[in-house]
Amino acid sequence: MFKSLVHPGSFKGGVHPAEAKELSMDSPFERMPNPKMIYLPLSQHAGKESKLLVAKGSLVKKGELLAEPDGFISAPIHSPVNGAVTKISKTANLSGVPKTVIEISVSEESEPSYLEAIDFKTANKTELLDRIKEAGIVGMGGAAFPAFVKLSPPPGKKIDKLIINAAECEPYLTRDYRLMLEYTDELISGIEILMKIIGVDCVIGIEDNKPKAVEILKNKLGNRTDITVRVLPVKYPQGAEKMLIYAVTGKKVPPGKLPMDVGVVMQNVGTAISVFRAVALGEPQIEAYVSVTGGGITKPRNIIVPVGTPVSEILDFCGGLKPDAIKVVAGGPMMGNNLYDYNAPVMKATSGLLILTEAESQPGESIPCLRCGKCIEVCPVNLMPTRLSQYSKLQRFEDAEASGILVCMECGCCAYECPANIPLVQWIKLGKKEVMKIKQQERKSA
Amino acid sequence: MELLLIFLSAAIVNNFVLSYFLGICPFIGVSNKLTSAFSMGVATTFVLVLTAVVTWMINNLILLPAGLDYLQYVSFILVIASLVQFVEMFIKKTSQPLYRALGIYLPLITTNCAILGLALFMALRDYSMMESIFFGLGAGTGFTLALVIMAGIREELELADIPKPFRGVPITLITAGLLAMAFMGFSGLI
Amino acid sequence: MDTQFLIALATMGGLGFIFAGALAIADKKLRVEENPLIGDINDVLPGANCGGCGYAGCYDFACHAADKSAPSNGCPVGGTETALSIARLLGEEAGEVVRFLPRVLCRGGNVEAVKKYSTYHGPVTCSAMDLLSGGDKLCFYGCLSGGDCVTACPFGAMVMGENGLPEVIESLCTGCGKCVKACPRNIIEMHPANRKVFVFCKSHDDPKTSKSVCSVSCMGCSICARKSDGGVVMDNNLAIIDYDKLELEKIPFEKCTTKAIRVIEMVEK
Amino acid sequence: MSKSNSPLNDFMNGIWKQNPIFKQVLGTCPTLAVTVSIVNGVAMGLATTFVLLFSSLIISMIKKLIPNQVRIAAYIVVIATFVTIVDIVMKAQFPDLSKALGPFIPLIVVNCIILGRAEAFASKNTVVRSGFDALGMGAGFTLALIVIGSIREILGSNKLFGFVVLPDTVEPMLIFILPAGAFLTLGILFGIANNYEQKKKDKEIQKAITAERSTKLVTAPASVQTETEEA
Amino acid sequence: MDAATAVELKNKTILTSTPHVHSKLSAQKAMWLVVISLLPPLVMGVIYFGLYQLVVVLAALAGAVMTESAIKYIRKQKITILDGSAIITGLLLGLIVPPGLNPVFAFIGSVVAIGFGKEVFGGLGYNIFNPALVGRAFLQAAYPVAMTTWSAPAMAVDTVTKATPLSLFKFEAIASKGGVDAMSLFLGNVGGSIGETSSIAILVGMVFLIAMKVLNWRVPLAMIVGLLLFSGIFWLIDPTKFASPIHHLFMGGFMFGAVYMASDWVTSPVTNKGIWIYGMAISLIVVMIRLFGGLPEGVMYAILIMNGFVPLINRYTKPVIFGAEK
Amino acid sequence: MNNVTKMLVTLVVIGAISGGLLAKIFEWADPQIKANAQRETERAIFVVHPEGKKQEKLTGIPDELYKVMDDKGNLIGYAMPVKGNGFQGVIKMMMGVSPDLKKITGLTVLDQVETPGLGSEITKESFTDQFKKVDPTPAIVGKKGATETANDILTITGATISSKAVVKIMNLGLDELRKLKKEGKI
Repeated sequence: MFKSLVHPGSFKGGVHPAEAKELSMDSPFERMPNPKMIYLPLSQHAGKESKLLVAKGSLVKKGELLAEPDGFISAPIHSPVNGAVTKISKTANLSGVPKTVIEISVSEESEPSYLEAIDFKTANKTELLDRIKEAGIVGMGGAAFPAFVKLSPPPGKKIDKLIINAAECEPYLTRDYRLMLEYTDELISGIEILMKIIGVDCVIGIEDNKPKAVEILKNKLGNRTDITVRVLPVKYPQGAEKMLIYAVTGKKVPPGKLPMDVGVVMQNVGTAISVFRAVALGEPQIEAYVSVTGGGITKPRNIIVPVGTPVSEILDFCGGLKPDAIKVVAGGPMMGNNLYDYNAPVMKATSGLLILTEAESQPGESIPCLRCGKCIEVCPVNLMPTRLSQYSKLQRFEDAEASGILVCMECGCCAYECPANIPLVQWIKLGKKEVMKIKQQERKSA
Repeated sequence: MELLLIFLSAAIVNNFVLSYFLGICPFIGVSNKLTSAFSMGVATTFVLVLTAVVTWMINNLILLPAGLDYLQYVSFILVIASLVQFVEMFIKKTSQPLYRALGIYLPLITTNCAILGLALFMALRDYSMMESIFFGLGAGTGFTLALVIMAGIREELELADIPKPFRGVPITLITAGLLAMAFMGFSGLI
Repeated sequence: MDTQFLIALATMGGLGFIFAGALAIADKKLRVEENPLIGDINDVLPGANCGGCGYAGCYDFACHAADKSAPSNGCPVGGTETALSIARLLGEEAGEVVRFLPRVLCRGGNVEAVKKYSTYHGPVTCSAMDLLSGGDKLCFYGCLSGGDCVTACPFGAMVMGENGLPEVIESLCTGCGKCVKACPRNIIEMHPANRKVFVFCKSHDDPKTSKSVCSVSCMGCSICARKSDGGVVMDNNLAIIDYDKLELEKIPFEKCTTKAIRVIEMVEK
Repeated sequence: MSKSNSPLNDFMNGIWKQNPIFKQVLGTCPTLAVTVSIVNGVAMGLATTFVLLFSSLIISMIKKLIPNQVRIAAYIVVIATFVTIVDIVMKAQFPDLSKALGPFIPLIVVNCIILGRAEAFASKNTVVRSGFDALGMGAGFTLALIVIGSIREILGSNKLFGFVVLPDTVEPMLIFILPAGAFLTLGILFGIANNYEQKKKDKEIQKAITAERSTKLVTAPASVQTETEEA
Repeated sequence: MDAATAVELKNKTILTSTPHVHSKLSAQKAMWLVVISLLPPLVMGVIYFGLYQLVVVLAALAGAVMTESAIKYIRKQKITILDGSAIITGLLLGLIVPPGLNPVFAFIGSVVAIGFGKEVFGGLGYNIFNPALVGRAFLQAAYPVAMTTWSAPAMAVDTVTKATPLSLFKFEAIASKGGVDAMSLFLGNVGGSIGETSSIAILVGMVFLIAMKVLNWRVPLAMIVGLLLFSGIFWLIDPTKFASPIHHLFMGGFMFGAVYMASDWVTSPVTNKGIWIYGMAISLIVVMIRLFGGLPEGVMYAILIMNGFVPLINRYTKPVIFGAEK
Repeated sequence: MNNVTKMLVTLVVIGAISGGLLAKIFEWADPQIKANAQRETERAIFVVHPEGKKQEKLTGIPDELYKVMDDKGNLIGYAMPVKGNGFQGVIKMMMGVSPDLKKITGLTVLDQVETPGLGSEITKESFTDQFKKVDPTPAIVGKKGATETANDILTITGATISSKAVVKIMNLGLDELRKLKKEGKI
């Protein structure tokens, strides 16, 4: 009934954190000199860890395949540098879970061993798809879902729209913005490849705080009708999959369903560019485009580094931390992972490194819920975060599941807004984990 | 109109639980879960109405004509005890799901003073058959209302950091006290 | 005899007759059979509804025990006495109830375990800390010191020691196993009370890493495995005791530099 | 076990260990309703004790004769009979008290204490033990009523046993003789009782903890122990 | 990383869950904003009823703060006076008692408000009923005479009687025409509790709180709409017998209740739909009690009763999960 | 003896014993209970007619009404039990009036469940004695704050409703008496 009152193309709820994009939005991408050591985790994507193909002592070339996918949802890993494998161990990746890591000592640049370039205008659908798979391209939106999986929907699903996520709704981050400004042609070609694969039209969803990017895209696209730009109001999490689909198509992805269930495939700006490079240049996904920003870093900037570069090197490259930095985050401020080990490597889907000061992050003691209802008001998927977190705290996981805890996408709006400073997202994540565990057990016993 | 007033009076203004202290045991015992509170309320309301009818008949057709009003307690409670047992057996036989939902509370109803209280109030106030039924219905509704509010609050309180000695019965009593205080606002309404 | 007296007599007698009759008929017509054993068994159970037996509360266990789908010694809380009572009710002899106790198989307390650069801010429960790669400690396998097991214990038999490691108060422990389920790191295990030798570490880290994160970890040197003829086996950098083949004398306790493999002993003061 | 079977023990049980109000949460309705003053509390307590005693005696006497299906009905008729006797006698001999206790005398019938004890104790034990148990329960109930009654009377009307005990300048808090005050008073008393029990339990646990800590060591077996270990 | 940075970071950086940024409105700040917003009604109360009212308010404040500290001390918890919540409770209670009340009573009321209304449930965030109203209802039941003795505003030009407009209207059947004009009701130049008479001061507080995003504007709006609706119906039926909706709006503690009491975060529903139901229901009960009940004013009881219903309202106004609607 | 018969016999026997026992006890207590009630009524009658020495229940009218005489047997007034709804429940009172119904001789509250300490103040003499002074024709009026005419009764602070209920009940009782007088029944 009230639909008409809502800003067209927007969802209910959401928050408006300080955008803080000005810190790095005007610095063009710089290529950082190669580090001495590269730490390459075998699990840089959603799904199974890849299968190792090299051993300690192997000499590897830039672009060489080091690990192959293990199962359908998995991706290959290529060497981002020339060098020698010095060690294969289990250490923490960015999310702090012990995973297999290949350590490579970097040697001189020489001729990379890339894949063969393909002319995407003449290549057929399967060739293109295979290339995306071979190049190990993962979604750059955050979840790092292997790109080709999304691009090959099961037979029954009819896809009618490709959406390019250029919203970049996370505050601070400017990677996608810079990519759109500096790699506009690559982006458009990448989109064309994606469109060719799934055979549909494309909409680029972009927040209206990036007028320059909108302008340049509109200029380049001219009067094209197959690729259009949709400008959306600034509101976090406008770039969340479900929210963006709703904004562009008006369709709501039901709980437990995927975008393809409503006929949509969504890819990130960065993904589209990687796709282009993999196809047109034969370059596997071995480089990360990262915004290094926040009030706690001396020189905020956007950089290009080989995947596997340790965070500490990047921090040094950016002038080191300011004395009032208290937090290093991989990803955006709303959903990124807090780092504690600065030797952790940058991964394929790492979009930013954020160094926050106390004034920015405002950590505070949490007090009991005051039932102000703000979390419910801002929840974009209409959950009751306070309830969910309480259930999870009291280990009432059945109640939590019944209240829809699995629908939560951990966007963090609730915890951002919570005046009582309750770590709602942490509790909900815990609840989700336990609910999944219980469900798995049920499935096993059934 | 008169009947409606009797109903409202018993349900809200002179709520059995909150102002007459009738039915406190189940009020404390069964108000920890909303679903069971509601079931208990419905079962009690049912028995209340049934009791209203049967005790009215016994009182007005047997005891009063024979001048045996001192036998009220004995005969009323006999009626109630047997009725409750009968209803329990009946539900158990006819519908297992209903029994599981309501039946387990039925034995508690015998000693629910709300029932005997109702029968005695009716006799005291000379209610007609119709009035008695509405009175029973009102009392039952009031009981259910109090029980359901309490259950809602208690489910909420499960999440609260209540000082340990006050968990369970004490906090229920205190909450009931505060509710009773709030319901004082209705006094004089009818 | 006056009439008043007789009327009263007759009224009450009559009412008694009517209701007894009604109930008698109802009893005949509406009877539903239920195994009387269920009630009897339920009576002898402790009634803590702790779920240690694996059923949803004491009554549920009674239902299952009555039709013998649960063993008579299935109640870990009640112990031998309850088991015997149930067995007697069921007309069978109870098997020997072996007492199980939880053992905390990590000794990386606040002193031994190495801390991270960052201090953890957030709810102090193991499960919540586990999500953030484990609170303050660097080890991925060890005790988080959040006390989830302490909260989970319904009998107050778990206490958090000064060093940030939980301790089991054996005299209060009923062996219900709730602490085992509560531990997100799976370092608490149930063992027969008379079992005394354990490897107090769960870390699969390679020797270098495990040495760098904790001073009492099992580094996977495998000396004990080599000397104990199958009593200890190695699994991915961690020594695992095979209790069927264990011979206490063969374990080279003195060779274990981190003292990860140890014996629990009761010493009178 | 033999000690707990003694009649004295049965009696003492009711006073605190199984106090009908604070431990078993039985008979809350009359507790809340009549405790506006001590006198009422005492009267109610005595009346209840009387009914409890006689119905327990009778029920434990006839328990074997009653078929299970009419057990409750038969018990409750016995109870109701004694309640009626109390009521009639009170009306005849103590009309004022009868007026004050009003409709709550008949409700003794459904006081869960009585049927509860009949079910839980009298129907399983000998006449003598049932008698002592009933007396104990009655005494526990009466004591509880006196405590609650005195608090409510002092706070609510500045009086004790009907005599003014506090100076006039202290205005009585009327709420304590209203229903809401009854709930609050009982709630607080209940909390205090729980607190007492809790403390006792905590002490026991603490005892077990200290006892155990002094004896437990994690070490290599004594035979191969090479160095002293921390406790 | 160079060693200097590492050493610097050690023991200084923190590890938390997402999100890593946070809105500026903390609970503590919100509480103090409420305290500030209570100043206009307090000032008006002192202007109308005299400086003595400060003593009453301070007694209530002292009761609240001392009780909270004592209980926190006994429970061995952190003493949380600085979060402002006990101060709000004390201040609120002080403002809703009759002017000239014995400060001892105000103190007792605050003790009960914090003790029974809040701490017994576990303290801030866990209470079911609005603590200040619990204290007020307790006083009303404990000292009914003192709590219904109203002194006239000292500054009033046309001192009517000692009675409040509400009780005039209730017991003397002085409806809108004969009694008090709407303007003095609006300004607060009438009998009533210390802080509740001046609607204009309350409106100032309301605008401030809404602007600071502390107050959910739906609460007062729902209540006002409900009140105008329900009292309007009766007024239309018989304008000589029932007071006009405007009078109802500004009479007694309605505005104060709508802005400061019903809107309390902890004791109001968490969903916006729930808030509409809650607000309208409060108004319905207020109108019923005012028009037909035994008491002249029912705002306090109406809010307390609906506080009791809040858990149920929350449960049945759960929002429909995104994408799950059919 | 099978179970059904056993059930029947048990309940019948218990019921009969109970009935019989109670009948006997009631028989013993009944006169005393009646006497108590009688004494109560009489006490009330003489409270509202302090000079009264004898009383007699009037028959032949639908209402309960007592004639009160002094020791010489002269009619000094009537006493009438009246009742009606108060704030919380029924208020029962005994009201005494002069033979010409122009003057109230006294009032005492027999039974009430008003709010303790507030509405229950209506039982206090400070309240009931006011009625002796007022003019009951045409009707008594309850006033808050201050009395103005001879018909006014000062209501109790905080218990306006209870006070007004008493006034209302009195007026109804007086009307009833006036009606009886008019009809010549008294």
